[in-house]
Amino acid sequence: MPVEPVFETRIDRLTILDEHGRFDEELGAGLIPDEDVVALYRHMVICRHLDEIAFKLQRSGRMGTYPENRGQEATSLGAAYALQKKDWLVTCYRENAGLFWRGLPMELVLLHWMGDERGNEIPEGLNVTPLAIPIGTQMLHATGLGWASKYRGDDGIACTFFGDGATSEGDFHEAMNFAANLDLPVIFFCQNNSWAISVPTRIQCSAPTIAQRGLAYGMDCIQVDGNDIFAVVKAVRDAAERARTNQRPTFIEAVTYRLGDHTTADDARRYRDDEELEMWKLRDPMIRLRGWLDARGLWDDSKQASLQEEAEAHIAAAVQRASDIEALPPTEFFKNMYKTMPPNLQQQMSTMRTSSLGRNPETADQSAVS
Amino acid sequence: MPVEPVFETRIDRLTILDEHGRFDEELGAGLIPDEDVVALYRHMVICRHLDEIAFKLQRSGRMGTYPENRGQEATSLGAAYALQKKDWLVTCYRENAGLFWRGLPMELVLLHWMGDERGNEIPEGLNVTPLAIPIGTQMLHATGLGWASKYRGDDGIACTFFGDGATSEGDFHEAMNFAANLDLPVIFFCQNNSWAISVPTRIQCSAPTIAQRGLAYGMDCIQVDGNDIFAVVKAVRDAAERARTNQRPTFIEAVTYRLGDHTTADDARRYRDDEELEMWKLRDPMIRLRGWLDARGLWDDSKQASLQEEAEAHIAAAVQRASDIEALPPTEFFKNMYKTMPPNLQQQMSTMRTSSLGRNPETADQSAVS
Amino acid sequence: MANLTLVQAINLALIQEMERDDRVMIMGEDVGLNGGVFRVTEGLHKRFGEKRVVDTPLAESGIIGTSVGLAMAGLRPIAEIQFEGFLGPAYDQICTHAARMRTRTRGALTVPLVIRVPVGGGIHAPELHSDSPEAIYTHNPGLKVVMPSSPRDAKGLLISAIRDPDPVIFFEPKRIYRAFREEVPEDEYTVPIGKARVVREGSELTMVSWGASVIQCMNAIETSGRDIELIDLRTISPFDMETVSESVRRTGRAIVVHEAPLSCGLGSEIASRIMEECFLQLEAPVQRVTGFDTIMPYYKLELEYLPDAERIGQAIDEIVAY
Amino acid sequence: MANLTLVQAINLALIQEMERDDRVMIMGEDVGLNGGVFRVTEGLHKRFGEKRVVDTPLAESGIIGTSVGLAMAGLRPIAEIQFEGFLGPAYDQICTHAARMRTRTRGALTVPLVIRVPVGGGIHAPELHSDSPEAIYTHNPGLKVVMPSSPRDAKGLLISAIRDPDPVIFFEPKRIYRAFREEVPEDEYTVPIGKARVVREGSELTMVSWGASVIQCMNAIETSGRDIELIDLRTISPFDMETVSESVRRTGRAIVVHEAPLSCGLGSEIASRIMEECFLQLEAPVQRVTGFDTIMPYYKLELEYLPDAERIGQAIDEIVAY
Ligand SMILES: Cc1ncc(C[n+]2csc(CCOP(=O)(O)OP(=O)(O)O)c2C)c(N)n1
Ligand SMILES: Cc1ncc(C[n+]2csc(CCOP(=O)(O)OP(=O)(O)O)c2C)c(N)n1
Ligand SMILES: [Mg+2]
Ligand SMILES: [Mg+2]
Repeated sequence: MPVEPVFETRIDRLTILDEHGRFDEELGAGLIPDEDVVALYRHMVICRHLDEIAFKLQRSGRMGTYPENRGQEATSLGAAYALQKKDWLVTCYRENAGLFWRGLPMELVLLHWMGDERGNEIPEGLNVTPLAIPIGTQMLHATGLGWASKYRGDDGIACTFFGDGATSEGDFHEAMNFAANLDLPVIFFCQNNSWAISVPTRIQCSAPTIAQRGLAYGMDCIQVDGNDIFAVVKAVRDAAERARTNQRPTFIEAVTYRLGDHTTADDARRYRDDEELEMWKLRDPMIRLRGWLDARGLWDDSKQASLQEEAEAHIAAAVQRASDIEALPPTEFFKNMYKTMPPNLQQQMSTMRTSSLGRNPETADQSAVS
Repeated sequence: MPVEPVFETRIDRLTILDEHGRFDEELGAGLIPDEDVVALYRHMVICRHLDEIAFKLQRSGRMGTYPENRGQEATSLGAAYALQKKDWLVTCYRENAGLFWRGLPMELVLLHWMGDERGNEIPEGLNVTPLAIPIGTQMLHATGLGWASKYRGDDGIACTFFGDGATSEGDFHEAMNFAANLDLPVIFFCQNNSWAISVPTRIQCSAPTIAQRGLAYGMDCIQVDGNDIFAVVKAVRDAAERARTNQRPTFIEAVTYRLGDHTTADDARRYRDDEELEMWKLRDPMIRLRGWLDARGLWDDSKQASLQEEAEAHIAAAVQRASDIEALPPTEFFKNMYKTMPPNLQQQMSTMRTSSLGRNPETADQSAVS
Repeated sequence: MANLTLVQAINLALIQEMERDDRVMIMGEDVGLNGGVFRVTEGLHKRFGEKRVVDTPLAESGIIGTSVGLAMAGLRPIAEIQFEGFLGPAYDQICTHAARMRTRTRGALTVPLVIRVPVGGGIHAPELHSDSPEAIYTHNPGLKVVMPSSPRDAKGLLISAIRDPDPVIFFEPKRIYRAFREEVPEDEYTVPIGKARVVREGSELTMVSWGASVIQCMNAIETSGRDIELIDLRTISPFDMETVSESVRRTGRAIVVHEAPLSCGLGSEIASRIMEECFLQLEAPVQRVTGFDTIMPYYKLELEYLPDAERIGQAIDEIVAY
Repeated sequence: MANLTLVQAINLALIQEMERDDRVMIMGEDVGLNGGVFRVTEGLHKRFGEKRVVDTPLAESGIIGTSVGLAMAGLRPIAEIQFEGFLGPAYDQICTHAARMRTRTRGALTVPLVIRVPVGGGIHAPELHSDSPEAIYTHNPGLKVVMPSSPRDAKGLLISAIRDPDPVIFFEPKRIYRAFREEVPEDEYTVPIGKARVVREGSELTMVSWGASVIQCMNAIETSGRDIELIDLRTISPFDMETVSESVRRTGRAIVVHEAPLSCGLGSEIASRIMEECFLQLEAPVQRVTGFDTIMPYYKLELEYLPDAERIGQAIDEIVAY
């Protein structure tokens, strides 16, 4: 036969709690215990409130550029919930919900966007990497972290998050390819939120799904409704199982939407239709989850009101901690360049000068050493 | 339906003249006129002989590292045959046969491997790019060249060649992704020859086919028997048609085999089984084509003998031209850095010095200017 | 004449060159409808259409690599890299291909490409949005590197860059994108690549700088009250050593100021060349007031990192006293 | 003691460190069964198995990016990049992540990674197999850069690099991979990173070099018959300015020799620092004998490009006569 099929496949899309509130009992029942659903919902509300406050901080000049996470809370949160503490979360910058669930102190994220490296000083044992600014680069670190777990045989895995735009970068390809060909326990979690700043997803990927990018590597891949935390939890659990037992990676495309501007430096009205936004507001993962809880009598308006208060207090305290932090000494940035500071840096730091007449250690004012 | 297929597809493999000499009349009849098949066969024999001679030149110290093309002649040759003169050939270094078919003077390839940039001085209007040394990088140029044709509306396309190893590089992904999403007339032609130096294809791509890498981009993709020039011609023709009429790219995986070492600097016995090599020797594209010609009475031993003589003369003449070329002046490498030589380079060139006491134009020996 | 910011001057240059030459096209991330994250390409998408102003996938190597192809085919692509910190993924295509194609093919294939890149610190931006990698592309041969410090120069230099037959990296100091306005001729004009500008003449000392630091130098000079010659290099590679040498031979003293780290920065090259060419006239070692040999810190401390009028002033005092 | 080539010395260091510390692993293209294209990892795959000696996909950014992950997790990856010309695709992961992770996270995550890279010209190799990019990784802060010029140093420096808590680029001058042998202690030992070696003492002039050029310097010095001090930097970043300064203060003259292009090469930094630190002792401008500001030509002309004993000799004559 001169033309013969050598490979056949398909991509599935998984939804459990859909945008109309329909819940698939078969897949969904028992997936997440009720009290955990409540906890996840509470967490989402708190994270959503952080966005509001951070936005205001930026507008009032108390914080630099900040990327709202609004509308995408279900993705990283569902993943963090489904994973174990020993698993690495390798994030971009729209995964606050997942990071906080893992235990990252909220003020760290605030400090990061306040232009302070202390925001990246991840507490030991948390197994998260710092927010990644250069798009598409952090997935390779996840591949390496997953590899290290396999090397050590410690049963851990790495789950990395990135946007639709990030899938255009070469590093995305290399990370997926290494993981697939070297059999590494990694979950690649794409948050397809329709936009990369002003560029729509079709410029990043004109294929019918982003999920099918995994086919290039012979990787298991699936599309999920990213605003459905049940679907996210199931997909990540299945992927984690595959990673832990067979050292195989999985690619997950979570279809979600960025309800805010790209960052506080952006104005999405320049390039985005109002209609599209309005449509997606109806698919908000928080609304959907609230509906589910309401229907089961697990939530009500008074609970919501007190949660709102709690959230405000919680965030206010985090903001306070971030704002109250002691000022950095001006020489701070020399200190963590290397484990041991080499002589040229010692010299520059002790004088805060690069000009040689100023940095000559004999003539320099040694009191400047901090 | 909570799990619903959102994409289904398959990859086909195309063979017309198979390794057992079976010819698919339906697809193959009239695909290439008999006299062209003869011409293509003759061309392959001549190219094969070049490898032999180049190998000897290297061993006798008259040429640097050289990568034999042996066993892969049908791929680039079939493609060059199927394309038009205005289409770009953007090659790696195992496409001698296609380049010569296009009209690249043979001595240019020899000069390249003799460490002489004159080997890259592509005659005007030939529409080929120089042999690419950094693996995986040239496909992006093809994407740009195809884009330029579309921009101008000149109906040209670009066809780029690369190995299985090259598909691991990030640039491969970016080239494919740009072409697919911006609708560019480009053919991506992968020569899967089983090895990237000592690394087997499965380390580069553990999926069942390399062809399916195209699925990631929603690109048409096909696997062909790369030692079957009929299949190659058909696949490239179809792809060219798609590119010319719909500005759509195609990904072709041609399954072939590197019968020689990676280059003259390599010793494949260190990592490759004899058995594998012996099996592939039977699938040699030249043997297969000779069989086809013999069966149709288009070829015989005496024709072969005189062709052999012709090939020897042809290559000897090319070697002569490459060896007889005048010596480059020692300052040659300054000359084509920029269209107009900036002062610092003029200074360095005129003195062949970088040390300032030597390059001071006042004191420098101006006679050194060449 | 119009009173324009740096952003507006660049925008105007782009419009005029696109009007003049239909081989000129623009590509990059968010350069289309959005007009670029700094609005440098504002209005171009509307004016010239999506064929000539193209939003690309988010892939810097892809942007430069396809631009190399476009340029080899005879077009005049202008590629925008959104921030200098994202040149990294394109490093290989820039240095391995754009910079080498002419010499590799002895001129048979060339790459008339402009890479526009916002550069430098001082705007309280996130990580990797405040670096100064110009020396990297100076040490790599085969490129031209330009960095204007004023709207007028920006327009003329960009037009030169677009018409240049070789690849040019056009760095735009984002700190002064909108910091001030200047009278800019409305007609097209060029400022030659490779020629410095004497911003201010002086006899006591020569100061060499480029980009946003030129403004810091001016401030320091004014504060010092001294008779200092200030040279704005404008082109980083190949830079105008003649103007620098001529000046230092007169003044006997020199300070180079830049934001990039000290070691192997362009300041080191200039200092070395001054020593080589003005050895006998030098009254003091050339001073370099630059970024430190550390990573540019997150923005809370960026002003500690960047050379400012105070640090430059100290160097002035010291070198004059030497 | 064993009489070893550079290749063998490096191979021995790898074996000993892998025996000593099972967190040490090797990865790269063709490093496994094939033992690397220069056979530096010969025998390691057999000895340590495919878990610890890993052939990777052909993707340099992938090699470095995954190594960053492995290192952050506490392993000690040694990544091989097959030739320095192929560092380009990994530039971003090296400079954006490996070099920044410690300062970014204030030490919470670190990257104890060694990147082994054959470097330099002189072996009649194809394009992009003969470059010298060490200054690029010196200007980029956060890395250490090492380049031995002898088997003994190579072994000790590599062991130091592997044990170093920060990322180290370990350049191996391929021209002297097998050019000569040297007695190398069989036991493990370290040569400290950041310390130069005085190859030969002298009083007339200080010569500073590293890598394969050290051999060219020796030849030139011998031919000149002069009393020249030769310093092999061994570590490029952070380099040992103390040893250089001390020497130049004595000799009053200095020549720096390297293969990389002149402009913004490490020679410019050393010359600037010498001027700064030894200004009053300098009898002549520091001379730089280096590659030209062009692309390294294809091999027919590579010896015209590379600094050799003759060019160095001319500089010696001129500087001494100055
Ligand atoms: C390498 C790199 N290029 C460009 C940028 C500038 N940039 C920041 S965010 C962004 C869009 C990212 O889109 P996507 O990956 O879809 O993530 P999203 O913001 O939608 O969550 C761009 C272009 C960057 N940070 N890094
Ligand atoms: C970017 C880059 N990395 C590494 C190399 C070294 N190298 C040369 S050829 C080769 C293998 C290429 O394999 P493949 O793409 O399959 O092509 P083939 O040689 O099999 O035709 C390698 C690793 C290179 N030339 N460029
Ligand atoms: Mg997005
Ligand atoms: Mg191959």
